[in-house]
Amino acid sequence: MIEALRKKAEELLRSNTVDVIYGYGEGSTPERTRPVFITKPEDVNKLIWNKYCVYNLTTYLKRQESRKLGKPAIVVKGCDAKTIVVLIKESQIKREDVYILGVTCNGVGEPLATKCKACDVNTPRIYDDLIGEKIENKEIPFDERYAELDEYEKLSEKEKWDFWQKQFAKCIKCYACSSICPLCFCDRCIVDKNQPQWIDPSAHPRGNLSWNVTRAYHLAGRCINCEECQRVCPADIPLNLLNKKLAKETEKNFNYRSGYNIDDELAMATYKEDDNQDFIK
Amino acid sequence: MGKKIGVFVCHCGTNISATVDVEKVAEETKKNNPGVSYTTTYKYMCSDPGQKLLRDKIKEEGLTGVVIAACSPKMHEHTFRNAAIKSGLNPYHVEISNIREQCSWVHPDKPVGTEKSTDLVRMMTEKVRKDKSLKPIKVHVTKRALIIGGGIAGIQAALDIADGGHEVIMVEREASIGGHMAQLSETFPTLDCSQCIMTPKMVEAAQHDNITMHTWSEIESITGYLGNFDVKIRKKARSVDLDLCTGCSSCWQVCPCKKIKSEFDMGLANRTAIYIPFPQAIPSKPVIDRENCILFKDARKKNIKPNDSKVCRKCIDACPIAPVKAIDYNQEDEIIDVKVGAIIVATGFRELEDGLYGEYGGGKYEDVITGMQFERLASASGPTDGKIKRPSDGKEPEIVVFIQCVGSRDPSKGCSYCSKTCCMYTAKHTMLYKHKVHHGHAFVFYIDIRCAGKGYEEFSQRAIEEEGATYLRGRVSRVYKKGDKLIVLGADTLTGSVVEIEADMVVLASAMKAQDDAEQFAQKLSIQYDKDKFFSEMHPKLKPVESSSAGIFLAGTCQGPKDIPETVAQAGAAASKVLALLSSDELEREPVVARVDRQLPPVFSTCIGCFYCQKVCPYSAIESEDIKARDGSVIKTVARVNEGLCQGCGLCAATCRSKSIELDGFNDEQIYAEINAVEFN
Amino acid sequence: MEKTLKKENFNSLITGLKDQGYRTIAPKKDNNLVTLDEVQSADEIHLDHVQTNNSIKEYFLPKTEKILSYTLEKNKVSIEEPEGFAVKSVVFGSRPCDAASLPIMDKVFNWDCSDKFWVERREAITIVTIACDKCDNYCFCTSVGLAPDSKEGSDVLLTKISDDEYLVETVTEKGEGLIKGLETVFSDPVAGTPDRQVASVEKKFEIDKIKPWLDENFAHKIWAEFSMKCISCGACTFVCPTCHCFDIVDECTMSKGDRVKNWDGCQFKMFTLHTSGHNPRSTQDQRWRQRIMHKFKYYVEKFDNILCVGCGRCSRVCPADMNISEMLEIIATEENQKE
Amino acid sequence: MAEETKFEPKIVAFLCNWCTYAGADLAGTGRNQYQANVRVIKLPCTGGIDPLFLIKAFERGADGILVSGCHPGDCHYNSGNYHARRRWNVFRPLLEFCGINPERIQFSWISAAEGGKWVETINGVVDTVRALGPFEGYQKINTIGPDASSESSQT
Repeated sequence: MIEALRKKAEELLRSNTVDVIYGYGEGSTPERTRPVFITKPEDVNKLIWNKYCVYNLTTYLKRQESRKLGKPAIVVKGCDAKTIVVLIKESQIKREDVYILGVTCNGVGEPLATKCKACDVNTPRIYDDLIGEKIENKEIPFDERYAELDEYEKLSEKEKWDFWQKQFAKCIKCYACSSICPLCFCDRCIVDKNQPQWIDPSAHPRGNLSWNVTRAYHLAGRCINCEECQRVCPADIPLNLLNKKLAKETEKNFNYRSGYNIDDELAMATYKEDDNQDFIK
Repeated sequence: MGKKIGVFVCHCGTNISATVDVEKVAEETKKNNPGVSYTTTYKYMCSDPGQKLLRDKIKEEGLTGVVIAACSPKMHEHTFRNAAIKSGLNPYHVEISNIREQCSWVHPDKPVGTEKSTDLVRMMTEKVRKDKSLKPIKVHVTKRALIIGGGIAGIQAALDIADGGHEVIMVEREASIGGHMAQLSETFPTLDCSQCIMTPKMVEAAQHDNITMHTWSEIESITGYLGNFDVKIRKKARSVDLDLCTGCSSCWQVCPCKKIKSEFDMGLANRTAIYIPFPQAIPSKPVIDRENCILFKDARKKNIKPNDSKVCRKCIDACPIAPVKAIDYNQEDEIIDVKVGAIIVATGFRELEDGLYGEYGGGKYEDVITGMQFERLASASGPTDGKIKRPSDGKEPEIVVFIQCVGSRDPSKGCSYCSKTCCMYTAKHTMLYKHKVHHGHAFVFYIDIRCAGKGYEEFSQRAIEEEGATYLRGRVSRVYKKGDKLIVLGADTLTGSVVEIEADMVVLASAMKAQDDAEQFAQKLSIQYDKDKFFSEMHPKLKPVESSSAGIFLAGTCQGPKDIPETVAQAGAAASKVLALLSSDELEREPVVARVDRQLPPVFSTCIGCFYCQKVCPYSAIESEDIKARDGSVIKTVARVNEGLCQGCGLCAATCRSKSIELDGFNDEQIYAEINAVEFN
Repeated sequence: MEKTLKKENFNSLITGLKDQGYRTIAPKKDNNLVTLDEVQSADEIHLDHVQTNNSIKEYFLPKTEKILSYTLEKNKVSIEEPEGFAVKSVVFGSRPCDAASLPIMDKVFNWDCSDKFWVERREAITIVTIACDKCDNYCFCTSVGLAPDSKEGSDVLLTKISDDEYLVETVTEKGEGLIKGLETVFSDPVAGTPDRQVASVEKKFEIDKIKPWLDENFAHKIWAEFSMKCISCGACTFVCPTCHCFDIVDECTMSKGDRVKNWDGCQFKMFTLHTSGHNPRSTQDQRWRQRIMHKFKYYVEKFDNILCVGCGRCSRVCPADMNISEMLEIIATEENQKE
Repeated sequence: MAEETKFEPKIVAFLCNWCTYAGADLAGTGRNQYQANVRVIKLPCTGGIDPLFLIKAFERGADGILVSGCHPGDCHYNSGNYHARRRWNVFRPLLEFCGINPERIQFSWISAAEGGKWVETINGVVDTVRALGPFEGYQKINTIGPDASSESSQT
């Protein structure tokens, strides 16, 4: 598979189809990989593919530094590919401006990342080239996909509050969660707006609650659950639980799954007359 | 730098002061609220002396912000803002604190009311500190209206506007104006001949100095906004020069293609390939039906210019116009640009396709016809010269079954709504039939008879009582053919019996549906439409003729089923809205509009161009703007609000994740200040 | 003064400290992380780790701290200064690299003015370090002139000498005072050379090679190449024991507020954004360069110290596997080749 | 017990200008009394209410919040309330997931004609929140100061 990837990458660079390949390379330790940016055909051997390729490289589509390298081909797993669907729908990129090197994937991370446990995109749903043997994508039932939430949803109100307060208290407001997120692409994040300052920038419990809730809310109907926020959090806050909760609500209420269908209307930019209103008096 | 705020607490007689200690509110406000430099109380702030007090104090005290603690802003916000203008203060620095409807009248306990009033006033003084001067938005108005659709709605509106002294451009996609009304025989509830009342209006419109008519034309695109629409009209190639042609009829008399179903006669008669849709057509000049004309067919097959085809040139040869013939086979579509200030959409309806009711033999049996087909049969200018003859064999039908609610009120066929006109026209049909076939018998299957309208109930009663139509309450389950009869199987739910009628002809009161292309058309205009693809009015009660886009109005059945008087009334209403709009050179709009952040380079805007705002905006007021470098390259694409279209709801602002859009008058800082001043902790 | 401390006596140590009014901060395991956190008993202390997730800096320069509060009355502002922020504490079991960061930062916090929050906390907190008995690939203290058993910045240094015993060396008077107050907990060392269990941290580069290269290579292409993968999150600066940038904001309601000091980091795009919209460090290569330059050139020039203790946290935590020692190795190699 | 009965919940209501605000006015015109615990913030449309407003209201000490606008189909701006409803459909469960009792944020459709419903709703919200008691969780984190700084929050 690596060979096929390198060969394709070389071909794309030689034919000037793309200017740069965003891919995975060897990292500091054997258990780590790191993003690499290959601009010369002779460097394609730096590309690797293994179970440690957890990053969602599409985040580099929002970074001016990498965008300056020219038209990219991006190595994406099925989960990462969903990001590109959202980016197109949210006018951040045009389909023709990115070459998608889809890789089939049986799961990454050691131990296996939670996102992989209920994966239904082993083969990306959007790609220009597919690297690796096509894997039949499974249909996973709703409950199973959100099973991770069960133990938290059944907590009492106080237990929930205490659990999250403890988690949010650890937040140091480094914003790694939003920096890594390929869909947190605002030039000026709401937390950086200080006239008025809706979200207190301090890493105290109040500021941390409003930040973490708002971050999650701003990804409602958008997050594709790549879990990068959670992976990078230096304070080990299970941020993805919040995102997943919102994904669940979005699917339950609006029958919408982000990144699955390029023709769907964005869940939070549309409505249906018969949307749920059980809770409205 | 800081604002000097004056707070005026109104007693409202005793309406407020009975349960709110107004003096204390003023005192606390003066003592505690930052920026407040003057407070007073007054018996009746809205009275002339009260307003004078406000005006005087603004000047004397040099106030730059005002809070009136009084009744609901719905009552006197306007009054006090106008008073401020007279003292040279921008009215948007004046806010109302509602301490009457929402405090003194509902909280009898004085200390409680006083405390709440003090809070409410504090919230408003904080908001006022963040208020900014806003200038009314002035929009230039092009004094010309566009009317899309040349049916009765369009014609009525065009005449009203034209009579009001403004130019009207009318666009009709068919070869003649007239629409459905021109097809009708007689009209309920008076049974006057439709043509007799319609044709004069058509002529009047055609001859009106202020009306420019484009038939055989369609809207290519509409851009712009209230007062300033840019319209592209596609004048489809007619193949006949309207200036040269005299409508002498020589051409269509010689046309060899005579077997084309006439759309005007609902397929009950034929027409030629070069034709006028009906004798009273306006313009009464022909058009070549390029689909069916053998010359054009030949040219398409050979891939040559039409004029190079020699298959048939009978019409051009017959054309007496010289030296240049009025017929031009090579004529092409032409796009013309017009600027208008307002638009009336009057694109009408279509009748439900008859094939949809297979169980009634619709589209299968010739003698199962639709309501519109019956109109043509009954029309003196129709294919049978007004004699009721059934299509299959021309026999006079002795028993006719009319089935109501065909399509209407039938969600399984995709229309859950009532088509509103069918009860009346079916009653009319039974009368016309009885007038023409005295010995005939009419049966009507109905669900409910809905005849709400002046003279309507009497009319339908007349059909039953005087004309002897048999009304059966129930639905027809099936119509099938037996010999030359149509067997109608139905239920009479009032007697609980099954009814079987041997009919000679069946007339389906088919539903009124939105035009097939209504959805695409609405998108072209950026107006909203409902689940049935009828165009949506801005407000179902209070703005029934306004579309969701400012400056675009609705008339007639494109908005929903309605009959002629209602259509004419709505057209008149739309016309009066347009006239009001065109009466001034500039429109002034309340400046409560959204604004997308703009900054100096290199930031330009904090907007990142995700265009969620554009997707949620009910008014299509969000445009995209390319911010370009000097070399023309695009630096970033961001949102921009079209002030002409924005109605100030703030949806975009709440949708924007980075808060790069704010609503003037309710901007982020103002709302924040209000919430901040709640000050519970 | 040398003593030994048995692991079984940890509990009496903590209790003893508590009795004397100390708060104890020690490595504690919470889920996947080992963090320096307040502990109540020795059972909570976790020592089987290479490095704590958070650095010791948090206890001297908290991630967020109120520096004053104010009340706004109509035409009057009353200010209240915070008190009680310097809590008498012992940091027990931090690493020598962390301890070494403190004297380095003393310089900047006592430079043009003396930062009372820093200074008072420095006085109130005693540092009992445990020498590293293990390390990982990210550790590079030996490359920046320190060692897994450096005494730099510690008041007391503990070194493992057997599975259940530590050698206790006092480094400062403050440390000595602490030990003296708890004599029963400690034992006298057995004669002979104890078997100090100290990790061996590989030296990755010659620190002397770094500054000369930096002096010459402000515009080198490596800055952009190396930082291409950086996502500007700034996690590196927050976990770093020597990064000390902070931002001051007012958080207020209508009538009262707090002036709050929060960590900030040079890797954020907004860090240097001017009101005008101009940003002197608008791209990541400039910001990455700043981080390296500040640590290995500017701070050296100003305070004669490298602003790095080789703890490796930044590289461990980096979402994109930016590795600082790798960068420094490249620099040292380049400098070598020049000669 | 005496302490408890003394607790008066603080409610912030975000109302749309066209329906619920007018409904509240109507309640006034009809002199329909209700509990005085509510402070109203008027916006053009519920569609313009950002969830940040609600968070900020809690930060400023609200024990409960009411968000109210036009009934579906009645929105002055056609679809503002529909979009708002979508937001609440996700925001409400999110807060609940974080341990905030959903009864503390209530939603209603109250038309300009429903003065009675306004009274009922407000009394309902006040009573519900009174029963829930002060929003202690939030009040605790609203306190800025050394007790809320990183050091103690770690524990």
